[in-house]
Amino acid sequence: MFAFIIRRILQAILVMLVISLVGFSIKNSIGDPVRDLVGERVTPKERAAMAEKLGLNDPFSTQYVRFLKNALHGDLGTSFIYRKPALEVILKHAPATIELVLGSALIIVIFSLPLGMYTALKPRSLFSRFVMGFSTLGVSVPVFLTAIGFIYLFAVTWHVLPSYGRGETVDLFGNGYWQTGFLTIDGLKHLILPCISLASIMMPLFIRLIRSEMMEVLETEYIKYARAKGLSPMRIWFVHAFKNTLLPVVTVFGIQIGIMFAFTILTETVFQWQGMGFMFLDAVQRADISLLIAYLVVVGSVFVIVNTVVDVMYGFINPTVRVAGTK
Amino acid sequence: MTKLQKFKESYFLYSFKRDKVAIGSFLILVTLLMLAITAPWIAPMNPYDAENIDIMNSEIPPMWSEGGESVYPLGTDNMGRDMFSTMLYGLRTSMIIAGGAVLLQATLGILVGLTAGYFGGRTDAFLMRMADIQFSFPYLMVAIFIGAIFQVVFGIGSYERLAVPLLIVIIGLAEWPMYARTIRASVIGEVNKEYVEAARVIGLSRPTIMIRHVLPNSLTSVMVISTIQVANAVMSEAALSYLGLGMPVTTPSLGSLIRSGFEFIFSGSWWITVFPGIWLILFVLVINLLGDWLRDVLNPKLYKG
Amino acid sequence: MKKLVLCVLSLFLVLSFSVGAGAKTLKVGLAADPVSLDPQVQLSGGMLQLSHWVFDPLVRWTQDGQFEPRLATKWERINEYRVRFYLRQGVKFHSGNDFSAKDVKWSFDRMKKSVDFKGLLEPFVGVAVIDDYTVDVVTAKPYALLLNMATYFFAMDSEFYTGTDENGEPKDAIKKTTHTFANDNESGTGVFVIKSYEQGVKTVMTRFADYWDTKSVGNVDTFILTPIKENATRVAALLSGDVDVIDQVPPQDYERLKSDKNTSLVTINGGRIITIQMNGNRFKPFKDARVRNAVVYAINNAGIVKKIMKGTVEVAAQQSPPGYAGYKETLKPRYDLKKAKALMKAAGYEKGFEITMMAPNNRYVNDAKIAEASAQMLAKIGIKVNLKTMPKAQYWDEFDAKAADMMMIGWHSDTEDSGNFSEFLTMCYDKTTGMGQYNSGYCNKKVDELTIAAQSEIDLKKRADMLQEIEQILYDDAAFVPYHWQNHAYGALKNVKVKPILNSMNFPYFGDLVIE
Amino acid sequence: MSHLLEVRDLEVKFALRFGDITAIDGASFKLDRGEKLGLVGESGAGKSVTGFSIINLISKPGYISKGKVLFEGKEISSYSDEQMRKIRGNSISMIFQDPMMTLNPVFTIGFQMVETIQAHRNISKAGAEKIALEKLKKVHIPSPEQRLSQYPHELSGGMRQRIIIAVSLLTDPAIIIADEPTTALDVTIQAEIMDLLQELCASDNMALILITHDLGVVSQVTEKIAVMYAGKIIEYGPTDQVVTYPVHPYTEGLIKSIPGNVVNPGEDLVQIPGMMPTLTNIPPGCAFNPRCYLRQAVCTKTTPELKDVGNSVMAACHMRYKGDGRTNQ
Repeated sequence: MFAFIIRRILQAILVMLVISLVGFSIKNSIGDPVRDLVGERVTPKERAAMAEKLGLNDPFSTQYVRFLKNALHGDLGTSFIYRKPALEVILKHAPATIELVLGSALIIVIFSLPLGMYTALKPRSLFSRFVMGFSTLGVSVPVFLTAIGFIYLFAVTWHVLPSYGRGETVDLFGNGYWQTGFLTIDGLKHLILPCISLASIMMPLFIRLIRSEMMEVLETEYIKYARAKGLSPMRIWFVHAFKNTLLPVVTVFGIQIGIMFAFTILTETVFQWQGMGFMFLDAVQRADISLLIAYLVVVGSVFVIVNTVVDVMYGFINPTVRVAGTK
Repeated sequence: MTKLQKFKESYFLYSFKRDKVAIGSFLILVTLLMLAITAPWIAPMNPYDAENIDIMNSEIPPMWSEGGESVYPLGTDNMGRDMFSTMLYGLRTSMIIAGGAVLLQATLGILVGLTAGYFGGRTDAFLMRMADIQFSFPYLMVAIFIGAIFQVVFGIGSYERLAVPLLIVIIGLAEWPMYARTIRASVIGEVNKEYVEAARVIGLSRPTIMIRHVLPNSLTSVMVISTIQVANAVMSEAALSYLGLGMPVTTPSLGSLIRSGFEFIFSGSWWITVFPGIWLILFVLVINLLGDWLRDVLNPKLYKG
Repeated sequence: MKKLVLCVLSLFLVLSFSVGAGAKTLKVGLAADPVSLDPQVQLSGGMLQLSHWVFDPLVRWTQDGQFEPRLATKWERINEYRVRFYLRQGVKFHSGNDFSAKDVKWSFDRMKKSVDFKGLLEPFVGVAVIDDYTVDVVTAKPYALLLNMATYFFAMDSEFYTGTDENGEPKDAIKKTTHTFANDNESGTGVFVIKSYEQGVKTVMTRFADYWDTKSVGNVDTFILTPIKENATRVAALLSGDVDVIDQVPPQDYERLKSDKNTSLVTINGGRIITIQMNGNRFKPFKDARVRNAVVYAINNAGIVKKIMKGTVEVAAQQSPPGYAGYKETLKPRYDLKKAKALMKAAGYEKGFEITMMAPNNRYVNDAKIAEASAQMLAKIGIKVNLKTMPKAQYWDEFDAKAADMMMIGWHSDTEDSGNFSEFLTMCYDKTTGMGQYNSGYCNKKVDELTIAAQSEIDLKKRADMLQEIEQILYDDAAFVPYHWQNHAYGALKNVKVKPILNSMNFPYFGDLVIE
Repeated sequence: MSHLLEVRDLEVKFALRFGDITAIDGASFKLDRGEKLGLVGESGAGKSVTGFSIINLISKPGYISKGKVLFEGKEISSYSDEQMRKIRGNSISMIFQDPMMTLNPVFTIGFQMVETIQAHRNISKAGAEKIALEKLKKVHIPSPEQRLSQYPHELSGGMRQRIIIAVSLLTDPAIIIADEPTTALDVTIQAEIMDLLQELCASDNMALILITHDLGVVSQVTEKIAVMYAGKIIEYGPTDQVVTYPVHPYTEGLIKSIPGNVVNPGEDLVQIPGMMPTLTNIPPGCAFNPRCYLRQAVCTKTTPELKDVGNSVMAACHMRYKGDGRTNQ
């Protein structure tokens, strides 16, 4: 186990190096960051001077080596538009996304597990057909339409839920990093629509996945044997079939959580939710390349971490795959 | 027995004929495909030809509403394009992009996933970290990057002509890890099973084992992902359009139509939002329904009796 | 546990704040929020808006284009080079310091060092302190637009910004990409004091208790500013009542806001000309004035205004909006397809040609749609347009590289004067002087001469003639395709009287806002 | 006195989308306490389905369409699933074919044993573990304490089958149905497992239904034998009688094809020509007729019934009904 983690850390470092290298090589395609920092009337000469001062004109290798040197000290560069260390900017935006993802993950788990299992156990029932149809519909509607549709109904027409933003937040640790919306009524109200919108695209995926995996498991010999042993249906479904169903689901769930964490761009944009995706889009639109590179590196590490955690978890649930002893 | 006869007597066709939803979905999909293919002939106008469009005809409501005109059965969009024609052309463009992109994703992803899952060890670690790297670059970044290279190589003049293959490459490249991870997971589950051992013992080559034996057993997950990925590809393209990195504004796809629908949701011109929305939902819905059915049929465990 | 108690306590605190007795709270959703608290760090609309809330200028524009005394109570021209300003007495900064002449001089000197403002301040020599409440503003050449420029003279608290901060950096440093004292702290004389400022998230301001302008009818005590980038979301936020005022209402939603029983729409002329330029250096036929004219004749800008801008803006045929010195009434929009075709034929391009066009898609109101409609219209005279639209971050690079045959550019005169348009858009591009910085190809020496001459002409009649002559030349040459002057569209709840505080400069004076 | 188990005229159908097909067509047999019955036939003959239908555990589209299963005189074939559950794994246990697939891979052996006991007895976990340990010892598993905390994949195939046998013993059942218990195992282990089963039946006075395609095994273990072909029992009687003097040509063919156990040593091994028909296209008349060397016109027209042919043997063959017809050999 220990060796496994060490190996993963080494791999993660390599991944980060490659990501930063690729990030550096494409950063010139994003746009000129100086443009967003000055008024439109500032002359090209002044702009060139600024670019020079920011080190944007240095040769590629100089810039990259400088970045690596600073990165060794935990400094991933300074965001141009926020005028703060890029890592700090990212860390301050992360809680918003984490809470959003947490909220929708909760919704997904609460609904997709029972619904997925039910549709697998009673595939021909009317309710199952309804659930499947509805989930198919859910996948088919683009998230920004779902989101604006929700806003249209719940905020504009019925005035029951807020239309944008995070509402009242509380500083969780008193250091300004983690602003949480979970502790205020207003914050929770603001979470509802974004969470449901985000869940609406992911949930159908999980209902289907759980359903199909469960159906496969139900066909196995060991389930038949469990019945031959005289176990109750409840026990067969919720103990024997459930755990085996969970294996592939956990993998996909882990990956999806990672994706949601990094790329809930559309949902966050529509709800003006100040998270990672929102920040990313802002950085792209304003060509904040140093923030972008830091973002890529952080997201890369998140994926490595998520995958490692998923693999480890997979090993815990599935005794036949022991991560440490992979052949 | 000829292939045709074989097909006629197959379980595949049999179960298809028994399933009303499958038949319905299939018919709708075929209709949509036909409409898309024949769009240039059946559409009342060519919305991709700037010469046909007049801004002065914009936002005309559907023909049955007040102020509607029979020339534009479903009304016109905000640029004066006939909604009906634009939806046909847009569907065509989106189908090509989504189909191509998913094919590319699946091919890349399956190849990588199979290799990683089957060989394990270093190969696995290497390929999966590659996937992680790719995952870390959202399609937005890929789009900006490839778009920039493209512009240098081909010049902006040809953008309109080459936008479709470009988008296929962008969306295809951006999302292959989705397949790779899933296939790998199911391959790891399968590889230790005895039939693989058996196949290895009787001396089948590795590619044969992987493609003939392991892959079919992972197909369930591929089916599930693919149907969703087709929808995703359409949506990704819409998102790229929104950022000005998708189809050129002059040749809207279904995605860009939906995107304009988003802008018009509060305006009175509901048809700009509603029709393309229904159109896309219909398209994705029948794909998903067919996918569901196909999965049930292809899954050998479910019909052995 | 302790933390939880703290959380709950702070929650109560927050709640009790927001329901203060009788206090009027204004919630505003803007498309963008100020990038800094330093009024001199960047010359952009958002920063100037903030400056008007937190700082005060010597004079400011009124809705009808007049000057209104603010920190200067009156002014007089001493001679060709010198205007004397008499300053208001008894004005306090947010820090409690008293405002006086030294602050005006200090602020001016600092502004001179700002990359963004130094170009604007080129005609000026400096500010001379006459006594505690009198200053002279001195120019190098006779300068007709001195008062216009005085609207940029915001007073910063010289004492407050002097010294070094906790990092040992001078407090008056102007830096865009790193932390400075001025970026995060303020002391102005303005009506609002910054309570909290989190860039991109929220800015909270409260009314300055010692504000000098006690006659202001404004009754906003707390002013909460949130950026809402997405147009549809911003409109939704207003419709749902989550905010009281929004800016940049997209034209397609005008009707909705007008017809909704809770909201109202206010549009006000903005004076930003939207044009598409033709680059004769890239694409030879555009060197021919007949071809350029054909293009202008082919484009139905009135149609675009009617359909895309929903008829709320004025169709343009020249750079200067009505009311500007250079505005020439006789220049009318020309849309004549027949004439356009004839011109194409005369130039030898009866069969048309193929060109490239680029436009941003998030810079101007409906920018991509305008470009797309133009492409449609050009198709009718046989010009096949390959259009590419992109976000502004990438667009500026393309524009600087003049990457397409036709490129969109909009311009708002910093000085509220016609000459400024020519200096940036239509004078021949000159790397050394920086003139014609946003001109992608047109060049006419006569325009250059006239523009330069007009800069130092203080006889307003003569000057207007010169500026109008420029417009006539540009018109005849079809130097660019004029579309319209973009306006400012605000949406507000019915009880929020936003109309009186707006002006064509797009500086909403929320200090004077009345909420019923 | 009633028999321990009696199957009367059992018919099982599979409801496929094509229409119903008959998997078991009128099977009847009896079993007494401590008795061992062998169900023999090629794969697809319906022997496994017969085994599963006793505890009403036929896979989904299958159902019992006719006939009865009586256990201790009670008609359990009409029991509800809940009632049936009390019999499954309790009075009647099953041993599945492939020990690799039978145990749930994600639970420990101990978990899977304890839950079985607890499903039928009101007993504490510790008490259940004690029983489990005792049964593991009974099936001669080395270091049984360790096994309880192990996962199935950590054990070999033979070991797993022993564990499954131990699981089937947990509730001291009256009958064990063993469905090809040794097919998936090595030959040496096969013998061990069979010995174990025999030993357990003798010591606990349990009845055994041994489902197998291997006549050789059956002839060594069981007292009675039922030979199945295409869903029908075609010969039924005492093992030594059937094996020594097979009546039905199919049984005869089966016996001749067993190496090392031929009736007359030195004789060539004989193969039955052709293949068993699939359930969807059973030929009219006697299902075996296309492969039968005795075939006459009647065989292709009417289906032979299972009739007493003497010596307690019953057989279904038109050609062998009259008197002692074994002269043909």
